[in-house]
Amino acid sequence: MKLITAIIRPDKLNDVLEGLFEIDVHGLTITRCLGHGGELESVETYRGMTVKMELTEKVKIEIGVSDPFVEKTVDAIVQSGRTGAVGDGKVFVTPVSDVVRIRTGERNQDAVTPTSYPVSAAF
Amino acid sequence: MKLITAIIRPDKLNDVLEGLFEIDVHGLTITRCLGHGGELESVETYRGMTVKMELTEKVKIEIGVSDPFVEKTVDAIVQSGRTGAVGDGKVFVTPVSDVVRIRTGERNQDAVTPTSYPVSAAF
Amino acid sequence: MKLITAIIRPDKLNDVLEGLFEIDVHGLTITRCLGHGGELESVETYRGMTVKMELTEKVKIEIGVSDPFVEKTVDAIVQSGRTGAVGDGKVFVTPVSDVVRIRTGERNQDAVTPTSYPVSAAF
Amino acid sequence: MEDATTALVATDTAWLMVACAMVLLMTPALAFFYGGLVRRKNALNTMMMSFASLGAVGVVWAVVGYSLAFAPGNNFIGGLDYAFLRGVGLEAEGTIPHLLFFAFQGTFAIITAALISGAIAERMRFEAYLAFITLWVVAVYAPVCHWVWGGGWLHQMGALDFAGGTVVHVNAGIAAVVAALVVGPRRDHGRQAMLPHHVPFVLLGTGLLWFGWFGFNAGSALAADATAALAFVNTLVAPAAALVAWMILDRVFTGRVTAVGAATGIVIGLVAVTPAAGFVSPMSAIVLGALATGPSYWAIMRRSRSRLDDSLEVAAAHGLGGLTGALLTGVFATAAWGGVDGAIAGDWRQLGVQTLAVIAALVYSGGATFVLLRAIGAVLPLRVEDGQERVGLDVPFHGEQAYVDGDGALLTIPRPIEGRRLELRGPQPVSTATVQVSDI
Amino acid sequence: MEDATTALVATDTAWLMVACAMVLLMTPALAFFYGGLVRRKNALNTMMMSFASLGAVGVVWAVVGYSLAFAPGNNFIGGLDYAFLRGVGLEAEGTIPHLLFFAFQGTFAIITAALISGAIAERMRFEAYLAFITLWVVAVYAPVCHWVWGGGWLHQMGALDFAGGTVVHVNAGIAAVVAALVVGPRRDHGRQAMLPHHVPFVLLGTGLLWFGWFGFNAGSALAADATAALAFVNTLVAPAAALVAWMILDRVFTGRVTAVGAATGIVIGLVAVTPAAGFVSPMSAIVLGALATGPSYWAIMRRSRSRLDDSLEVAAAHGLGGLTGALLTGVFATAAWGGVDGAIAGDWRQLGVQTLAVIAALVYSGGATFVLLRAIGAVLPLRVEDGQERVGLDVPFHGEQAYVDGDGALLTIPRPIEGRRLELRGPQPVSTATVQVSDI
Amino acid sequence: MEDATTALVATDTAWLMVACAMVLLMTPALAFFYGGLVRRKNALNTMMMSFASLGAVGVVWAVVGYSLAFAPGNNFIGGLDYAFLRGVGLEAEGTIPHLLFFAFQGTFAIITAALISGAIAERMRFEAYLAFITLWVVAVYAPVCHWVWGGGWLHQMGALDFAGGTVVHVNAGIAAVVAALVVGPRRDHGRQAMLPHHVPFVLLGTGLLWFGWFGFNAGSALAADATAALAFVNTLVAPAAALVAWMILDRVFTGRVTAVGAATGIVIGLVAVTPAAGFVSPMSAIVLGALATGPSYWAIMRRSRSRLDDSLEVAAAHGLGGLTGALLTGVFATAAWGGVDGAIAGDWRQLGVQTLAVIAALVYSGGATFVLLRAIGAVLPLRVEDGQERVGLDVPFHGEQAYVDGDGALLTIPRPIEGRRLELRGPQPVSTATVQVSDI
Ligand SMILES: Nc1ncnc2c1ncn2[C@@H]1O[C@H](COP(=O)(O)OP(=O)(O)O)[C@@H](O)[C@H]1O
Ligand SMILES: Nc1ncnc2c1ncn2[C@@H]1O[C@H](COP(=O)(O)OP(=O)(O)O)[C@@H](O)[C@H]1O
Ligand SMILES: Nc1ncnc2c1ncn2[C@@H]1O[C@H](COP(=O)(O)OP(=O)(O)O)[C@@H](O)[C@H]1O
Repeated sequence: MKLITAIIRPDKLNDVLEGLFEIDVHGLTITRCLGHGGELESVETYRGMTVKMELTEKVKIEIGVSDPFVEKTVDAIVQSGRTGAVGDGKVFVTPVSDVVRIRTGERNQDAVTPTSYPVSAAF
Repeated sequence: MKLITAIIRPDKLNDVLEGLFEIDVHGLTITRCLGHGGELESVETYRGMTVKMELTEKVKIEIGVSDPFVEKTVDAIVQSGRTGAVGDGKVFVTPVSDVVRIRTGERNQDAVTPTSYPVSAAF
Repeated sequence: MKLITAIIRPDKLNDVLEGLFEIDVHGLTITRCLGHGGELESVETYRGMTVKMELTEKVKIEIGVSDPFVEKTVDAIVQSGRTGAVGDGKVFVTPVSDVVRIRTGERNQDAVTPTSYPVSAAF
Repeated sequence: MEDATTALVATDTAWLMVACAMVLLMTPALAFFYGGLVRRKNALNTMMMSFASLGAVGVVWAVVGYSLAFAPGNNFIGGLDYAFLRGVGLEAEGTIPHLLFFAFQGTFAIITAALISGAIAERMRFEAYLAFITLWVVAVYAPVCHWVWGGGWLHQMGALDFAGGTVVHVNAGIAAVVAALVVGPRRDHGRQAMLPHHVPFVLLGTGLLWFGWFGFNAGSALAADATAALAFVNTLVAPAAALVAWMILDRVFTGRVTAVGAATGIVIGLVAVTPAAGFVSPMSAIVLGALATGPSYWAIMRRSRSRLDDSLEVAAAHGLGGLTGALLTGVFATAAWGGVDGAIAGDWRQLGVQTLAVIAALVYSGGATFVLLRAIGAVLPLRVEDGQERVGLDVPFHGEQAYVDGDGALLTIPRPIEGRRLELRGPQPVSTATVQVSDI
Repeated sequence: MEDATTALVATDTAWLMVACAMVLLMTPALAFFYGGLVRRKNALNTMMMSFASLGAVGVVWAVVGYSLAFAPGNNFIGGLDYAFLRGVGLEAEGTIPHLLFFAFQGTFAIITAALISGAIAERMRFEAYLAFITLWVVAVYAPVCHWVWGGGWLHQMGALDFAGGTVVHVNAGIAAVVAALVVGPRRDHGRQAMLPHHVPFVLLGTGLLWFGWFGFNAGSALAADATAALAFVNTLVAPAAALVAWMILDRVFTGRVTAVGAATGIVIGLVAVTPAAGFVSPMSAIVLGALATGPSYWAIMRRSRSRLDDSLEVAAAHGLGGLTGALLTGVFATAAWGGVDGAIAGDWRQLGVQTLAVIAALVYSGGATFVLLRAIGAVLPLRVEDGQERVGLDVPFHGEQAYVDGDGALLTIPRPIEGRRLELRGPQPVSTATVQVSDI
Repeated sequence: MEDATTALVATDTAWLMVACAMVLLMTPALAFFYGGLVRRKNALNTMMMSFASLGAVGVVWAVVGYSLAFAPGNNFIGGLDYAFLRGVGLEAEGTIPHLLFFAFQGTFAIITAALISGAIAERMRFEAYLAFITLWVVAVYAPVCHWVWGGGWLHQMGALDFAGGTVVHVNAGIAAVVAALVVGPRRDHGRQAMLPHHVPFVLLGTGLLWFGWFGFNAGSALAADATAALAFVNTLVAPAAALVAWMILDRVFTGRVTAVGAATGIVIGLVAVTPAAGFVSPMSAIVLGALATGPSYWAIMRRSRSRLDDSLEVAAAHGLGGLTGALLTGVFATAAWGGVDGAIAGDWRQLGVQTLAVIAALVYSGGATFVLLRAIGAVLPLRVEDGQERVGLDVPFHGEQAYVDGDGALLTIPRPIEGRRLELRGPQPVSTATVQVSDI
């Protein structure tokens, strides 16, 4: 069980979502955030004050996946989120020791493996 | 030492907070986020454009707890955050290798175990 | 490889950023969030309704660093983010099993060690 | 209304056009006042309740409302002579074109109906609301308006209502209470803190309301004369005094001068001076504005702890404010300033008449609103479903959100990539492997 | 324009000042209407396109635009007698000071130019846009205005355009189509859902537009007379009817009454009644307002699926709305209400004239706008770079964001801490260790 | 002020009512202009500083301010004859009701006081601010107003100030500088970038200010005559020119046309034309508007690097803009356009008088404001505590936030669940185990 955390460009979000849906990753959580990296920061001016904006808008995607699917998921993100310019972002994979579904209380792999994914409900 | 990350419904947030306060969990951080899961997405219309909103509003709660309290905390979240309908969310438990309190620089278990919780200050 | 997650005060953000830039940490992601801890909650009033705001505004910083730099980074955050009053926040260090740079697809330590940091571009 | 032999006066026409435009602006202003007070997820629904009144009430007023209020009729209701604006043309009605008088009165009907929406915000079905306000203007507003301004029985008894303390505010206020009771409280009422999502919008609404209210009160003189100027000045000083009084009350009782409170204070000052505007001296208006905050402040502090979920305080602000204003008109009015002598000038009779007018409005409007809502409720559900209330009314009823980032919004019109996705999404065998991933 | 021997009338002066201020307010209102409809990252750019028109067009109108439209000239264009406001003073023009007439017309030019910006929102370079509207007012607006209102050939043929259905709305609408085609669609058009980032701003803009439109239409009577009152009342009832019609269409076709739709409906009602305001009865205005929603509704539903990226529906709302209104003026006008007899009153000739006027505006404005944009495009790039479009136009062109938290914003003026940082940041040897950290 | 024998003129009454309503709207507009410029955490406090002026100054103006400014008195201050509006009725003052004149002047006092709040935004205690503006209107505004408009010494010397360049803008501008110095800079001044949290609100405020300013300037003619029309037209063209000039300056010096800059440019154009509006030709107004941007642009660019934390540039925009306008009035005024001949018309004397008037206002207002603030500071702390400044003034002083989600907001009135929680929260033995969890 792993948690994949990807930082991507906001304007690539819909592409990444489609990339993930295509490989049938449907459980995910996203958060708006700001990032600093190798990108050129933008300069803004307000009434004589010149300001360097060190942070650029980004989106964070968090996806919990079972181990065998980590590769596939990371690949999907990397492919659909790439523009080739500095600032495309990073993917971090971190270990997860436990997962619980709040609705049912199901835990861990148990909570995950046997249930059949409700295709119709998901769309 | 574990980090518990729960994704819940925004309208259950206050219930979950109360549930956590009751078992004396008082340190936590929450973030507004958007989730995609088994929920039916909503359809919106803007001037002839029909749009499927694939993401629903969620709230993420992050709580660092010492190992013996993981169970209790997860249970509290599951119980107070449940509605029974698809979309209640997930709880992820991830390992933490180190914790520091910025105010004092205290570290790790050391930073955690001996200090007495200032009940009056907290409320 | 570790992921450092720090919760700090919003008004210390710029100080912390400068502290990090000084030790040449340039890759990071921040998110606005709300925290509950030992701080006194504020009371607000709306037309006869008295409300306790249990959450205070905070900022979360996430930084992926290679193992030898964890200490240095945590120290920088602790020093630049401290005010000494309750509510300064916490730093969590969590293990990372894999890192990928979306732009290039480079992975892991490989993706990290050899590339020379483009100093001029970054500023 | 009878004397149509007078001639048009250009100045009065100009002034009434301006006043009418100002009153029209009050309904969008109300949309912001109310919209800022609700939670984000209901912002558009709340604003649309005001905006929809511009359409629904605007049209029904032309069709039949105006006629029932102002066409020759009996003591209780006007006739149908003016239905579909028959016979309403550019000839003088007083000193302004009859059509302009119709329009000016129409903007009053529009905002009165919209006022009620504050009581049932965040939970009433939009269709039921539309049906309600349309019928309410015909069945409740038009008759009460006829009583007081259209030559009906209260008019004949000499009730003073310069610009609508009774017709507009008491009328809407009691209807609001009834509507809140019939529709029932929000599911979170008394359990969760439901906070204003956008206080600057409340202030914006307040600023525009005050601006428009000059047209409302001073325009009600129906001429650009000294009476209009008096009403105008009173509309400046009374809310100023009410604002000061409210800030003091707030500071004393909660320790802090809230912005929502300041907005509320201004509105209450405006409401209270409405019936009195052309009848009292400015110093009386200052006192009246300050005094009127008392009952409303008390009511708002109590209401939030009660079971009555008059969500945006229509009853306390408009109902009670209008009532206080109407009664104080009977106290402060003097013949010297254009009214008749009231209690302070030594004649208590006027106070009696004012009280009667208020009671009549309370009883009739309360009763008729109840019957109307029950009747509509028998045909259409009045109330949204629980799930809709939970996610907010904006998406289920309007298919929109007030503030959108566009994250995760996918176009559903056919296009290359969409075609590919649609195909993926038909029912298909699902391997357990796939399931593992997506089903965590 | 010729008869300057009449005397000033104070009432008309007062009314026109008010009307002119109201029309001026429409341009900021448009900024909010448009600004709310775009994505957050382009909010300021979109608003600035309207605000900039207040400056650029305001000045060019005084310098030469007014003269070309209204100075004595030939059938197609005015002369230069009034350039730099020479000879435009406080003497009476009709019954109001000539300068006031100039100002009133100026506010029309300003908003007409600003209307076009909706078609090229989110992708046109700001400098190119400024050049475009400045020249457009001189080369397109002034002549068309001269034809219809300045004594030109359409005026002589008897075309009816009370307040600008053809001059303002058809004119801006076709220019919008051409501009959208020449500048090209946004890169995300048809691929991504581009949602309005702030619907309450759209409603705010709508409310203020409606308010201002009373000045626009009723002010166009140029006097505070019965005609003004008629135009005024029609400006109240037509949009009310259009709003109701739009809500019904929305409910029937999409199942939900959208707020953006309601705003659009109101604007279309206002647009459609503009040419007719002083010529038709209020009941006709109600019908006209309701009818006009049909074509525009249909066009908006189709447009979003087409390749034409008229981003904020200028053509469908203003172009088509104005066209429908102009033609329906030929249908509903009657001599009894101040116009000439139209089709319903039995005379089809006026409909022919109206059609001709619309066609003339379409052809000339379309063609001239095309030439103008091509000419500007030969000198300046019309379109932003791809990267700028991706991050939004606010930061690259205005150096600002609409809504800012200030996170990560560092002052760059010299100060102690900054000095320290600057020194850090010069080129310096980078150890691999450092690299390891920062380069993850 | 002396001649009260003239008769009421209905047209002037109508126009002044409208103008007064428009000026009133400027104060809420200012609330948005200023509110958008501050950081989110101080948005309500900043807005409330303007709104509170509507109450506090509105009332004190009726009680004593008006009398000190306009009642018969000596050369330096009016008497107390009109205190509590004694003797201020509906009789004619000029051609309008005396009360209406009082109200019109009241709206000027209200906004002048509110203007100052921009200089001490984000750090002054609300109570101290309320005390300050209330006393300032009595001790500073009323006398200066008396000098220029109430028959005082500057009036007698022939100083020209059509609508308040000196009385309103120079006066508020210098008071702003003094207030910023006495209260001291914000703790983050010069250390952190403090960015406008909501630029669209700045634009909204600007649009509404411009609209209201027509009432401010053209209303100051106190009649609907040709002078009013001239002032009106100048209020259209001068800010248009200033906007163009500012956009050019911005483009040249920072490379980008900022929206905050555009808003600032418009306001400076409006400020600068205020003293000149009824005295100069429109072409002069265009030049004046454009010229006036120079000094203010320069001052704003310098100020942000200085130690003077005049946070929202009151001095640069209003003080300097008003000063430039007042002096240029002495340059551009001509007898032909209703003023007296100024420098360009060959008479330099008027420029001397203008300079003297400005200096007098600077000296008196600066000095008296200083004394006043020191006096208040001796009784009440002027400045918020450091911690309050850090978290923002909205919660500590108003108990509210501008934009709320409601996350983590718990009701504190007694209710079942609350009861349970309260009991939990009393002092109780805390096991270390508990501590482990909660104390990470
Ligand atoms: N070490 C890091 N830890 C956390 N987030 C990072 C890190 N490095 C980069 N990021 C995130 O990824 C974004 C893009 O990184 P950047 O270095 O600019 O581009 P690239 O990955 O294309 O080299 C940053 O804006 C930031 O949000
Ligand atoms: N694999 C996952 N990784 C991260 N977040 C998830 C994942 N699955 C679900 N979520 C989050 O949990 C929310 C609810 O999940 P969903 O599958 O809709 O409901 P349920 O848990 O009731 O089956 C989602 O909106 C999303 O935010
Ligand atoms: N156990 C925890 N898990 C997650 N976040 C925490 C935890 N404890 C504290 N925080 C975050 O740190 C912030 C400050 O913590 P607090 O206990 O108030 O202050 P201090 O660290 O100075 O004792 C909180 O507002 C919260 O956002």
